[in-house]
Amino acid sequence: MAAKSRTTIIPIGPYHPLQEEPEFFKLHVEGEKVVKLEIEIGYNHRGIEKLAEDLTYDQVPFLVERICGICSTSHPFAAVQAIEDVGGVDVPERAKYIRTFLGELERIHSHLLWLGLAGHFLGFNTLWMWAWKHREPVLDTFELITGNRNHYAMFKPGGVRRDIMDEDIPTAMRLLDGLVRPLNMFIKVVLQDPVLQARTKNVGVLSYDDCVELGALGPTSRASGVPWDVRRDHPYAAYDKVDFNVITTENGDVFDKAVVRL
Amino acid sequence: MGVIEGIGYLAGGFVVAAVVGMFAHWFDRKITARVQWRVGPPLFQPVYDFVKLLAKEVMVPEGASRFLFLSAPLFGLAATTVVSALFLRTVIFPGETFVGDLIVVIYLLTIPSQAIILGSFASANPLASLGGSREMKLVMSYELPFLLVVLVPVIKAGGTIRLGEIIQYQATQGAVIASISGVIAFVIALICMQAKLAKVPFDAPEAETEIMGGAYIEYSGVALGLFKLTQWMMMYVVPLFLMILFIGAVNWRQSWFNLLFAVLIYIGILLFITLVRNTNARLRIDQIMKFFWAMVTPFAVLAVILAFLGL
Amino acid sequence: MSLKIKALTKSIWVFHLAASPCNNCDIEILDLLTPRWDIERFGIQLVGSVRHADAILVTGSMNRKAHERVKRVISQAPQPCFVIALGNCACSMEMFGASYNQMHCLDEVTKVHAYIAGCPPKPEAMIQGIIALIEAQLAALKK
Amino acid sequence: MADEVVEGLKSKFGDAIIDIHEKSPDKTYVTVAPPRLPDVAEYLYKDLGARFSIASGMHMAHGFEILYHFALDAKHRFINLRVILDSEKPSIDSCAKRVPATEWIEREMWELLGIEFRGHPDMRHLLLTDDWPEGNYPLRQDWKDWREGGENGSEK
Repeated sequence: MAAKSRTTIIPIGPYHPLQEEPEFFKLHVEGEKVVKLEIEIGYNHRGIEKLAEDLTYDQVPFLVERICGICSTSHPFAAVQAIEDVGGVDVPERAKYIRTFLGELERIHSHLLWLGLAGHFLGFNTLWMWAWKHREPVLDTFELITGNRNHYAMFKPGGVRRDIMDEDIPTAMRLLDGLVRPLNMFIKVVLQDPVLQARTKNVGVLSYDDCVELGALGPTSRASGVPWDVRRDHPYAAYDKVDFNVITTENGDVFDKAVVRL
Repeated sequence: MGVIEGIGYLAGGFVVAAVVGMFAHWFDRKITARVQWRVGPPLFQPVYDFVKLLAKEVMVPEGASRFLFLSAPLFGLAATTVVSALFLRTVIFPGETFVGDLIVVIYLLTIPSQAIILGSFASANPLASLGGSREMKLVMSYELPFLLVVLVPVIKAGGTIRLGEIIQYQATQGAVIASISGVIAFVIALICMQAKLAKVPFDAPEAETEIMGGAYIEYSGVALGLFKLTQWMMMYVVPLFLMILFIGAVNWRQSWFNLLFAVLIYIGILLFITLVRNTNARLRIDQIMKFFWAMVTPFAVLAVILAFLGL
Repeated sequence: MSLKIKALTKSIWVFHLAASPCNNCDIEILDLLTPRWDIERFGIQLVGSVRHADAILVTGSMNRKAHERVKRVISQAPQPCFVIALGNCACSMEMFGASYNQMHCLDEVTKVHAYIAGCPPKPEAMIQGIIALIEAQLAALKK
Repeated sequence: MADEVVEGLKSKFGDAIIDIHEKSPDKTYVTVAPPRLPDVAEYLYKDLGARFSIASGMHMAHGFEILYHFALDAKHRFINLRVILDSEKPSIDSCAKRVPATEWIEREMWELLGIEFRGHPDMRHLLLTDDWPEGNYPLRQDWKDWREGGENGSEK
């Protein structure tokens, strides 16, 4: 292939500092430009579906919590709702709000984590450190409410396993109030830093059509202009009772993905 | 100059550069940590790191050229040591330098980069060769403006290419930096230095998170230790070079305060390097080239023209 | 020898090897570097290439596909190099042991120098584990 | 509003629509005759502008059941296409050429459940190792792991 096209193959992974999870990418590059990509996944496949078949409905939330460590509310959230749906169980109002609260708290921590890692990958370690510094109060709140920093084990078919104590509320409020200023600061820093813009604008563009064709979801699709947020369009728990904006952007490049997450 | 004297200068240059370089590396990490709300490593951390690397096993990757792979770090280290020895002599006896040492220093300062390129291609790893090719592009981007701005003090000092004369000129006529062309040239030199030391935003060749340390990816043990040491010594040599060219502050013969002043300026330059690297993201290599050729080089030309006009 | 090990204990460069984890341990490892814990105080740094590593932190339960890769990566590390099993999955495969895609536990494949249990271990526990490893090495020197 | 889509499907595909089940106002399960599935999927994707979210396959008592989940953004509802395949030799035409997003999930269903997708452009192992033994599909109900004396493909 060498004579005709000038592509070189760069293997990335399965173990590479860029990735938190083992995956294998074969990049076909021409100079510094990626022209083709082959993906090999499955380094994380642990057969959770099969394992779950052996468990009782009450054990499954603990197992599915371990699908993903960064999003350890979303999978049990879905699992308990499926179980409740099958069993026709009504969930108390307060439990719905607690679930929503946990889900949103996790969103904050996950987006800060994303921002930090994005900075880290761009060689901007200060952004990483700062984002993760301000992520700690979120984890503290989790620890206060659920007893663990990650893998909260809060979800249970029919409700939640622990209530939020009245004594804990002022502390949690104080921790979360302290987040507002740093978050605004991040919005300013990321959206205005010229070097960050130079690195992320018009890079990795996922157009609206491609996004629909490939079935991308979540913040990635919102960055490409798909106005879809399951919290708004298909509300569960208490999402129909709380107010929030769904942010979509048009370009679908890395910069827009950051905008959507902030 | 006798052989023994020469060896003495080399040894002295090596020790000074190693000690100051290790300090500079520690300083860099410490300031980085402070900027990032952290405490940072202890003072002797670079020493521990280096000793540890000496004790580690050296692995030569399969398919690599053994000789080139292992000798590449030595080239870089040797070149840096010679430069450091030259500076030592220049600083101690500004009057006794040989003609053209400025050119020699400029050439020697590119050798660590060549060593990195050599080592990365010798290690037969696709990511390393990517790092090597980026290093090459980086060298191509910053060398031209760097050479141009080096011309400014040369022109000012009446066309001499002896470091000693440049220092003596500045001792009598005032620092080069105290003129318009000097200021422009110094700023450009600082930018080029950032690239020469491969610090963010110009660290594309060794981008830790993109190409896993690039050229260094396959190195381990002593070889890696020598590369790291070279890198640290460069953090002493390059700022000192700029100080000699533009400030001339190392003229301790006039008064001992000058020495203190020089140390302060050196720390100031280190601080500048560290702060710049901590408040910026890494640029892509094509952006770096564009930046140097389209933005920095014209200013460098301007500085040279201004120097000719005597400004 | 003693100087070597002493320098090693003061400057541990860590390579992080994710063998089908749920990511949580990995995130907590990165947490160790961030302002609250800042293990750079002890000279511990995260490195990108296994050739620079003094300690390999293995997280996750190592499935069939990751198995070969883990063995290969560990064999590429220059000696002396410690292998640390981080989290319940790496220590004992925890709840994934029965799965069809699991083969061996980490310590059946390679020598493990330290086990840090927890799901995920708290950062404090990780620091304690690393210190225990260092102390064990220093104690072995004195003998 | 809900019924526009369903009526459209009915009138366009007639006999191919076996059953329609309205689970909730925004979720509809449409059972489709397996041979017509790619046509229905393409109609939803191309003509109605639905997004393909995911497919799920199950081994049930009455055979293999595959659900293709489509989301209609504009109308805020989900259409789930259900096909039921024979348990002895499950086989269906692949949608991957017409709805590209289904490519990976079909590969996964093939390797875990053993459903054959005819005309799939790139049928390789997705999650399991490449040397996984053939005819060994772990998510089938009659699959036995090594503890029960079954074949697991491992040297254990």
